[in-house]
Amino acid sequence: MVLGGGLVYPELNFTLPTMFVNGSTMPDVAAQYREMITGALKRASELEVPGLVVEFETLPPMTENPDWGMEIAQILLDELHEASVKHGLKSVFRMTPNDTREMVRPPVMRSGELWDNMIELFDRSAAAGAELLSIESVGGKEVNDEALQSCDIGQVIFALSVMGVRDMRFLWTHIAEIAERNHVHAAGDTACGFANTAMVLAEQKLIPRVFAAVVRSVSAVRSLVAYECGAVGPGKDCGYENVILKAITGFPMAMEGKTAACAHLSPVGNVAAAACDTWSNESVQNVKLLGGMAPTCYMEQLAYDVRLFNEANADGPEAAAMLKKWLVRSDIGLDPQALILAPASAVKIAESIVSAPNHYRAAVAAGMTALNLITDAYNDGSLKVAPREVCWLDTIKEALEELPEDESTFIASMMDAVNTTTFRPQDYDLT
Amino acid sequence: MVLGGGLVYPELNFTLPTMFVNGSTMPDVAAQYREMITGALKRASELEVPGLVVEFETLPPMTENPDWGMEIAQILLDELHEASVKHGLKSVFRMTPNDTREMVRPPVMRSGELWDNMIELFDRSAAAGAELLSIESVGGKEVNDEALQSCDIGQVIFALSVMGVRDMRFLWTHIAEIAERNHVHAAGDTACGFANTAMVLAEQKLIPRVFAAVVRSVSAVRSLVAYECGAVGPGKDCGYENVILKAITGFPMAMEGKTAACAHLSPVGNVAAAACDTWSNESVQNVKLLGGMAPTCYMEQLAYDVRLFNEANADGPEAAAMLKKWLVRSDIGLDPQALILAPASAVKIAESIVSAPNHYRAAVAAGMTALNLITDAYNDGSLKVAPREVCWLDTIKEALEELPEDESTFIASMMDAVNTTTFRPQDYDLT
Amino acid sequence: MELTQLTEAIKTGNRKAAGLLTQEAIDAGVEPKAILNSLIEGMDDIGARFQKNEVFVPEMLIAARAMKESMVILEPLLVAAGIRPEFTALIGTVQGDLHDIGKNLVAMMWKGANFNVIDLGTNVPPERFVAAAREHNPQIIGLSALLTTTMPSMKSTIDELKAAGLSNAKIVIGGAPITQAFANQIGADAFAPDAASAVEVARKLVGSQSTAVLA
Amino acid sequence: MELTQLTEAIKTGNRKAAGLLTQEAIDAGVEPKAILNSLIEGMDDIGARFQKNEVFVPEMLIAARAMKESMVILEPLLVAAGIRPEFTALIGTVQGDLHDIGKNLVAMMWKGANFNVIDLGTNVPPERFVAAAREHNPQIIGLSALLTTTMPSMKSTIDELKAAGLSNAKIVIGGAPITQAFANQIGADAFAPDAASAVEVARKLVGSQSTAVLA
Ligand SMILES: [Zn+2]
Ligand SMILES: [Zn+2]
Ligand SMILES: [Zn+2]
Repeated sequence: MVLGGGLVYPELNFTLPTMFVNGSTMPDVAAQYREMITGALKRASELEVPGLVVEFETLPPMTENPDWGMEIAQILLDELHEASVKHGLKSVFRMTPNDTREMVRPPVMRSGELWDNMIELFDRSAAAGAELLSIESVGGKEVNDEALQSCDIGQVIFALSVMGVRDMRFLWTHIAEIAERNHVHAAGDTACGFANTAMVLAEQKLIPRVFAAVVRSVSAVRSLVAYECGAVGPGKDCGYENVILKAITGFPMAMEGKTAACAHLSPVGNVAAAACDTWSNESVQNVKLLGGMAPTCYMEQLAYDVRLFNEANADGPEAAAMLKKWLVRSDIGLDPQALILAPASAVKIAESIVSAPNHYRAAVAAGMTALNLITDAYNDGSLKVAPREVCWLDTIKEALEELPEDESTFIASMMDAVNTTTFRPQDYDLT
Repeated sequence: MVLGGGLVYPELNFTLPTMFVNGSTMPDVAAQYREMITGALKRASELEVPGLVVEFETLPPMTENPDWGMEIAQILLDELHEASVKHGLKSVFRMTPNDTREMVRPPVMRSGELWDNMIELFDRSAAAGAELLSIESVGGKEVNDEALQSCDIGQVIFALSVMGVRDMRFLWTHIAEIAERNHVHAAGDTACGFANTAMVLAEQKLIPRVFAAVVRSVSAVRSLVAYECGAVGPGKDCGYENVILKAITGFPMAMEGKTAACAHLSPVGNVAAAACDTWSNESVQNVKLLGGMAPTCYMEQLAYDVRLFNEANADGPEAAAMLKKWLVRSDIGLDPQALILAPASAVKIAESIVSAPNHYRAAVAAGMTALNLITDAYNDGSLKVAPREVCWLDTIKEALEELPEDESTFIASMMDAVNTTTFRPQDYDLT
Repeated sequence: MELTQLTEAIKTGNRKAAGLLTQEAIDAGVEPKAILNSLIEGMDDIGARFQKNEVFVPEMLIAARAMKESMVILEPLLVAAGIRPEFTALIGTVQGDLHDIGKNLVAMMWKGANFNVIDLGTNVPPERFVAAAREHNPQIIGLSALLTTTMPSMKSTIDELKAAGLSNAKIVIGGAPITQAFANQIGADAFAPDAASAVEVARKLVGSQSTAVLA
Repeated sequence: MELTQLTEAIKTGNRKAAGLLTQEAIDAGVEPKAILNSLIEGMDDIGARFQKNEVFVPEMLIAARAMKESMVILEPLLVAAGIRPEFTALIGTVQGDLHDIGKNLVAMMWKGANFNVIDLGTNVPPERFVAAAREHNPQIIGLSALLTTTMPSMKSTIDELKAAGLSNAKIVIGGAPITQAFANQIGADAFAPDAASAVEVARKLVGSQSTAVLA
């Protein structure tokens, strides 16, 4: 199975229904995962998918107790192996330990029991055969959460391009080392806790969509660090910024869109498919639908989505480009985030990132490029922007323009502005 | 909103989670439907769907008690009206009373309290503004259920083209009269209880896929009767035979495929989209997914599916044909039912139906055409048929060839062969 | 005489041969129990192939019909010898629900597993389950539902069976919207996800040792 | 002096003007209660526009900050006059769950509705809810969870609050995987589907007559 070789594969992720995860429930937890994986693999075989990525994104107690995480990982690996032997189903296993470092506040990012257990889980799962290692890392979220609520783009840039970048550099150096030692792949990260939070808040009309779109663009600078440290893709599914990272790195990327509605609604249901190497449902609980357990139903939906992509690809680059054109055009007139995640926009944002002298300036440039793309499209009538959002185009622009040229000046001013009690500055080399 | 005018619309249907429907639970039932419709309409507005069909397929107690059915219908109609006024959301309401005549065994098909209440519900909902009237009618199921289990194609043809046709002629004459009187549309029926049952049994590996495919083809003869009696489409979503009926009548058709995985798995997830005028999720329970209540999540998925279809259509007939080619090609090599539901196959089956002298011969011809399409594709290597199914190609062919030319001879022999205690012959003019 | 031919007749669903060979065996003085076992062996074979998805329901059905043809001849001798099915199973689709096929398949599978199966049909109110349970004393009661709105009828039925003191029969439930969690919640003894597994589930519940006691 | 200017300063989130105008009003001898009401009127206006999706959270926040600027000056006078928030609300994300934002938004909305809000943060074990409820005697307790695997912690928390005899506080729950049905099941008094509705829900629970008692 070659990811990024032209063929698109489904990538399935699933999670528990309402239940506790603890020592006494672990037999039930294991039974749930066994039910989910066997049902999904049965359907994947029946539909003759060309191959499959299965992601196991752990729940916090499974990272805190690596034995529990490994028990489930081993069940999944065993079932994947059995499906391969019995039905010739090709598959790849992605292990995504939940980043538990924020279980204490302020988070301890670089040491301690939480860190040790998380790293242990990466290491043991890689040794057990997890071919892809991923994480939704959280460094910088301490500041980003507040910054989103006040729509303060300067603070978002601080959270992402200063705090996030420094944390990811530390974390991904470790993950890359684990991957290398175990002969598996450091895959990639996602700005889930940052840009997806913004996107979901915007869907709920709590913050402007144009702001969420700019946050997405900025978030690429942070997620890029994984690849700077040795990750090779596919970047994690919920990282919608992956399309920008693909333009920079050329690495394959997991994407998700409409078929992840089970996990969250989004304004980018089709456009997100235009650059995917695997196509994911993000995560679905093990609840019963009339058609079967929800993971099985979503397996089927992904399988058919992917068949369509691959049929277009099979007709050559022009045909593939035509399908992508429709996927893109379907969304980009209705939402600013859809617009900036179109491959053509992503290339422009990527260019602005790689031409910048440092991560901070790259973040500012990415934000400005996104904002200009949105403003131009709004002005030429090709993008709808809700009346209540229009003033935000100027607000964000002014805020971006006011940011200093120099990174250390920026950091100093931000350390004054943000709530520094929510994080440990030493964990971000900020002392 | 013009159905069948080129633009494809989403068609949403939803149903209750696990709960009783009775006098004391009706307030809860109403609250459930209100929650489902408001969530779905909110999302449809946000995603700016070009228009929407909402289907209300009643549960048995709501047909037995027309007041209950009307209470829910009115809630849905009111919410559709409000979404139209507030958000400019265009919509059409499809009313599908559950066919309760089989509540007694053998069913009383043409009179009695069950019949009266069902007809009353049609009439009152049409008067209240249900623009489309549909039903999953069940006449002939008494024999078809057994025929499927023994894979007896002769008995299936008796159930569909003799019993089913006669019942539908009676029933749809009434529905068409109600529609005309209320200035609404008799939309169409579906062979759900016949051909979908076969398809689902085949998915569960209980009967051969090739048999289920032949049943589908034959079922078109029965579902066609609605249009012979005055229905004008769009035919009901779960009638996968609609593609054949569209080839015959030219009327618009509702179709469902991958995005109906919530309701049942199928081998025709993409190919079913190639001829759709509305695109449906069949039915999803009101359960919570992480992204929202399931009806809202499926509303989003349908909206994006439909956007893609409409983008291709917007690029003209050649572009539309290209997308359809991919949708068709994605499925037809893997499953015989997918093969015979490809538009090109459907045209051939349609031709064999319209050239036949009567419904019975049309059913035999439809079955034989489907079987020949499957056999040819298997022989030229373009269709996979599981080894255990190959012998069934001959078995079904021989059975079809042995059927008499003359309808009355056929009926006489079948009245000897089938279990005549399961139905009332007088309700099918068989005495 | 050789009973392998009879076993073969069952396996291939050759009804005529099954009848003839059964009569032949009786005439040759073969023990009724030995004849029964040869039938069971045939059903066992086709049942195993069905479970492995090698054959379909219709093949199971014609084997069952061939077996029935034999049993018509054999049964009086078995009764006379006091040989009868070890277990009785009651089955029905619960009140408000009209779905037949799933229930019928389970009934067929249970018959194949040598259960004496009493099929109450569809839309069966709790009181009819109770009355039938009183009459037939089943070890197994199977409840089927295909609608989310008739699932609660399963609970009512179980409640009434228990209230009537009929809780020594094990209750197994199934149908498209049913899950193990729901089975636990309403106090069912087991959940059968499909017809093929219904036999295993039922056997486990009655503690039957035989892996394939078919008749 | 005219308090409409102060109301306007709150509505537009003009923090500086809010502070200056508050001091001016006090100096001019305006009743503290009248000043408070003008602030409430400003928050009421922005709150209503927020509910109608005309403005966003950041606009709510800067209005709240302007209000806070006024309150720093006004509060000592209110305290002296015995005027204080009518209701106290406790809020936290339950044990095992680290999600902040939803909980923070509800806290912000409740503060805007003149509740005295005590925010216990995230990953809050039941015993901390119990201790805080004993200390602050809230009328409302809000529990947030975003993981299906921390939803059961809501039940544990409610159970412990009830066991501790703290059942006169009304409990409202919310978060992405939560439903009304779950709220009923675990004995919560209410379910708030989103931050905007959390105010309405809380007001209903405490039986507050005011449609917008904001401070
Ligand atoms: Zn994520
Ligand atoms: Zn149907
Ligand atoms: Zn339907």
